[in-house]
Amino acid sequence: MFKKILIANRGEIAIRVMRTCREMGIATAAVFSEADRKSLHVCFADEAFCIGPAPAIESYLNSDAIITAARQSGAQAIHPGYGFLSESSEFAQKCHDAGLVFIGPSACVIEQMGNKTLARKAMLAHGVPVIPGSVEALDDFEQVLEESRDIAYPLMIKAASGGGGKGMRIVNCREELHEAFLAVRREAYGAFADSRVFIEKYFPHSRHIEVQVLADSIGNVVHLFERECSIQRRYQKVIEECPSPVVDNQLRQQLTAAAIRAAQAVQYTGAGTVEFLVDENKRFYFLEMNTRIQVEHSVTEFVTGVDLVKEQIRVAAGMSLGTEQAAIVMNGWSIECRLYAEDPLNKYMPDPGVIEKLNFPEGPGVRVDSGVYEGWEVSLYYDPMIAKISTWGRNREEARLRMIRVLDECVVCGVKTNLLLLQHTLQDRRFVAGDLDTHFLQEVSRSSSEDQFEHDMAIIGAVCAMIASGKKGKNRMSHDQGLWRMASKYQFWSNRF
Amino acid sequence: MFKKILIANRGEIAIRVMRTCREMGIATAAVFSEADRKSLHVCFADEAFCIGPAPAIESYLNSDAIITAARQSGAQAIHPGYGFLSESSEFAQKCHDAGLVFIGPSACVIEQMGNKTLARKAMLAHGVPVIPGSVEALDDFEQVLEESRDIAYPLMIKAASGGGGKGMRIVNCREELHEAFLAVRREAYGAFADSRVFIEKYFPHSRHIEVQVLADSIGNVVHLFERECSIQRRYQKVIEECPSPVVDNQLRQQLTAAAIRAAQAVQYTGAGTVEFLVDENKRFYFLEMNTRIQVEHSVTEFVTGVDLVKEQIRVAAGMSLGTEQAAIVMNGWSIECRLYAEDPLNKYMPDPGVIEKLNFPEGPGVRVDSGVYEGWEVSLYYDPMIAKISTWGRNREEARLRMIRVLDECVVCGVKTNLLLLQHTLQDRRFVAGDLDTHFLQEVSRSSSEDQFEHDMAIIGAVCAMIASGKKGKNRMSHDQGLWRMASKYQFWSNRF
Amino acid sequence: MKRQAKVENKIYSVEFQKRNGKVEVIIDNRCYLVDSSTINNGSFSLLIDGASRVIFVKDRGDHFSVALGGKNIDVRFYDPRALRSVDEMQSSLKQSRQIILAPMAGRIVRLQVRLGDMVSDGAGLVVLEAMKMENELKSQAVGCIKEIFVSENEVVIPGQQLMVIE
Amino acid sequence: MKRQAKVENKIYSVEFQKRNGKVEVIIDNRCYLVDSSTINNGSFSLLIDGASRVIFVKDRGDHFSVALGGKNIDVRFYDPRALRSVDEMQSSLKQSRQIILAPMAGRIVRLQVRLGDMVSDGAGLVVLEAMKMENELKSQAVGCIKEIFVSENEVVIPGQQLMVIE
Repeated sequence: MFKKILIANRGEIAIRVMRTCREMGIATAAVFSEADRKSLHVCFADEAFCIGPAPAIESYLNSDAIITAARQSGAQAIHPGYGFLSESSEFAQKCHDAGLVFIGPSACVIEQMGNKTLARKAMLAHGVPVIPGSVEALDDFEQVLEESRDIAYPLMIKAASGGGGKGMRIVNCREELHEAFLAVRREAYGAFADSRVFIEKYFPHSRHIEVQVLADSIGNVVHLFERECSIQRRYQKVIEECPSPVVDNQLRQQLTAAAIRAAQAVQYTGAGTVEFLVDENKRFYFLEMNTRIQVEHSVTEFVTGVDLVKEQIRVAAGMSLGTEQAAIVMNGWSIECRLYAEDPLNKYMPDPGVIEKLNFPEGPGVRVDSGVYEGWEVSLYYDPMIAKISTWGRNREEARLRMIRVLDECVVCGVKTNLLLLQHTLQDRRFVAGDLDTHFLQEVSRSSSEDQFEHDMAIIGAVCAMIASGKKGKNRMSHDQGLWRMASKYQFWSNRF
Repeated sequence: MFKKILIANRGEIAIRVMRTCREMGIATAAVFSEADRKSLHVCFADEAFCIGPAPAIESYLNSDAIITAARQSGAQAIHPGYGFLSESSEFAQKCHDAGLVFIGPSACVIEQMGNKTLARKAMLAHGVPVIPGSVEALDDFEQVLEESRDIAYPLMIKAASGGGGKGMRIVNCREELHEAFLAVRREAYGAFADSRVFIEKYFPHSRHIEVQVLADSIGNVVHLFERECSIQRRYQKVIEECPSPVVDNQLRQQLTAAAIRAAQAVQYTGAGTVEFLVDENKRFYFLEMNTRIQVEHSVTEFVTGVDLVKEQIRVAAGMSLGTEQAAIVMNGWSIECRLYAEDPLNKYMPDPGVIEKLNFPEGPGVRVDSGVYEGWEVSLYYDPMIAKISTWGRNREEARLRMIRVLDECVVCGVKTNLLLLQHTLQDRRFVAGDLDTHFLQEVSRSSSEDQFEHDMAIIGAVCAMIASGKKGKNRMSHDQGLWRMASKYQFWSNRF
Repeated sequence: MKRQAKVENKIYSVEFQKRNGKVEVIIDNRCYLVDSSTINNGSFSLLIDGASRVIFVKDRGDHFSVALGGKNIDVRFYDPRALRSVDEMQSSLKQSRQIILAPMAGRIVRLQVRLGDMVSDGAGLVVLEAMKMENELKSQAVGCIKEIFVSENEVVIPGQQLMVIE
Repeated sequence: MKRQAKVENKIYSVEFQKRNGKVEVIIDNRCYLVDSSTINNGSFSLLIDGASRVIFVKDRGDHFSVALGGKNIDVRFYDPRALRSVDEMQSSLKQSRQIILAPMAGRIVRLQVRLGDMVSDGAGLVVLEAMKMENELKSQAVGCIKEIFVSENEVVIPGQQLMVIE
């Protein structure tokens, strides 16, 4: 087994990986950009190395700097986490050439699955259904126009090298095609340094359901059931579940069998996720395979008890899977909510800033994965996720009610968050019924108990007035000076506050 | 179902109960002593009522004040937690008389199980083996002396109304008997207002293993397997596990069957724990039945997925059990460590004080139950427990390695804690082998990596020196003034720190 | 002595006095008995006629930011003598002039309006790229573009004025 | 410029200087490159030749309390000119006079010694009841009971002097 692993990532996933390393007795080396010196993953690691300035392209995407840090630390392997270089076949190859184990599938498998054209071809060859769309990556608008003729609108333009929801646009009619193409190209180039695109049929009322697989180098492939990931905003998942409320035993059998065929098609190794689109008639289509650990892997861990990162590391070290298919059993239900520093009332725009107050939930059936702490500043350079909050219950309703409870326990002050939106969603009639699709959040109805709130608002005003009164002699509000003086008889407050 | 429940307790268990209430849509009312105004359970509840001064006898043991608070709040039921009035049949009866549901067994069942004499008789009548010892509670030394004649030393003197490890003494020979008797009487009276004692055979190398049961009012009784609670200090449990490493299927079958007989013997309702002493030859003896939720219930919840507090509330509301025996399955392994504000190097003496820094572990397979926060003061009036830290793994070793990892993540500053002792214990050769008995902590060997520590110590000194240097102009150490002045050129540190 | 507190968009009349170690608060003629206690670092535990609430209060100079159960609420005080009535104050809250600020650091990808354009409520004004996403800033009211302070491709910092609508 | 730092029971010679935004620390002739950064509320992230440590430092006036990985460590500084050698300082640390302090609030249940008694290392001195438990305070050295400040049943506060042994 490895003695030391370098984690080429930041935030909660870097810490998640380090936790398992520690449980396996493996030392950990972190890398950090200059903007991340105070970040939790640096504190959490056994060692940490600076790899460059704040912009990801100069640090977390700088493969040479990362490999240099790995050499310096004496690490034998590199875990890429998700995002950044996790699906870069070039990076996997560079690691290999430098004598370092890349914890993930081989460069050639990443290449094949990362290239949507090759992936689609492999899937079609192995009997896995795919979405109607362009077979090759497209570079200019004429090609896009040509390919779009065979697909009924609405359709979608996606970055050919994309992932994580970046670089995607829905096109409802011919007239919108050109502008959407230009926007996706720009985003695709900025994010992945590859401006090519890909078009496909768009299903307005579809679910996003994915299957977790694990494979080792001696040909064992197992699945760990499905995850429901339909609740998204800006094409990024916000709430995920394991299992899916829509998947019955028959569909589960079909989806997991297709996922195993997909993994076998490319002789996959390590942890991977086969993503499917499921339409209103429960027909499913292969979307893509993510050749890395997913953000939402925690719900699968909660339900199966399998430590997916541990299995990744075992497989990368040449060991066989630590568990066989028959021993992987669905136990209960898990839901995950992603807590973001963003403003749901303003197009989910990220809201960087200092976290002035932070409290995470505790107690039975909850798991928190976070990379932040009170006093830390959410940076504008990286993903504004504050935490993943997961709950477990014996059934979906228990997990859901527990999630409402634990979200109530969350406190984040100093930045705007999607906490209220998550709370509303968990209580939404459609969510309760498991009636989800990828447009859910656009339609979520806001429940609220205004009476209670009204009462609290008044009290809040009063308490602030009392605090203000306690601070005699401070003329913070000059037009109000007379009042401050009069209020000084309430000086006792200054002792209490 | 109840609309509102009053929780007649404080600290982590009050919060634990409130969490389940919230998940069941039940409003919560807290009670607090004057010393607990700032305590977390007060903040956590929907409502809170002061019930008297700091000493427990005037507040948390003041049944009339609690019942008045329940009436004021409009609660329909009272959850007693553990300790305090949880095993007071008088309190259960008072609740009943006041038209409030006491969440626990009936006053008559508590009385029967709380009275060791009646309990022993009932067990013997139902074929549950008991420890040789006095049949009646003893009030004076002559009786103690008389009863001790039939039992070979060592023996133990315990408070007749005792529990939670308070009021117990081991007596190794006749000469120690009198002083031990007096000490137990004093502690028994102080803690339980009942100075009577009870003597029994003492097994120097025994394990403490207990079985969790649940029963409803229509006669359903189920068990939730056993817990290993052998690691104790001062007769109080410190580390617990579910299941026990020493219990094989045959012993488990015997223990759980005996526990169900014990519950049936008294027509038990609600959650209860049947405690057994298991000797070196795997013979077991009934110790007592705790007619309440236990501190260590979380390991059972982790392994079975059953919310024990939810079942307590359901049964108290007249519902049948939410689960049947066949659906209660052992899934993996769980270990719990109790983190105390105490000094293991000084006879585990409690160490009250302000918690200046606090960090609890997160990530996969960990559960934290706590009633404290950073800035809160551990009071001298109550139990100095800071948190219960529980881990889960697919097997004992995974749970153990995870516990080592999560204890490493714990930070508590400002008070002395048993954290290092817990860390050493989890790594002790005997613990790894599951070779436990109730004297374990007296024998635990301290592993340490002194080299690493030495290096860190030096650095710590240097960093403090740098911090001190940054604070120019502060003559905190007058004999050192010359140095402070000279050090002011290192003023840059004051910007960094 | 009464004070006017604006909590979010509503104005309350607030009065309070000490009574037996607690505080009696009168808000719009309703009376509450409040027991307030510091918890830590800006947090307060309140017991309001028995009801328990924890709030986090941050003094931002001209107003307070208060967090309660996932909600963030701004509180401001006004001198009652400076305003003839609450109604008058309520109406004065509506701004006729709208200043568009950059909500975060980023790069201006595209300006969607020009000086003198009339815009409707919800109209797109400028596209800002930040964290690899394009974000469109919209007008909150009907008005005319009076000033534009930035140009395309310019990098802006949070709070920077982008344009003025009247 | 060197300083003497006593960390727990060992004394180190400590020297440091700024170098490229980090600090070069020389401890007992070994050199470390330390990158230190405030985290929050008394916590520091240290990178010591790459190794990552988080410490919590509390200034207690005459010494620092430092927490690192479950350990609590006291750090004191001495003026090197005030002491002729480290050896001398080490020996000066041994106290001949032992003052027994109450480690916590509680009630004196029993005094186990009387004025003038000779006690051995580890001998029981006084039984203190606190949190419903009886706790025996023991002597840390051989000596004679010189003074007793408390009597049985008296309630004591943390840090209160109970007796002196010489």
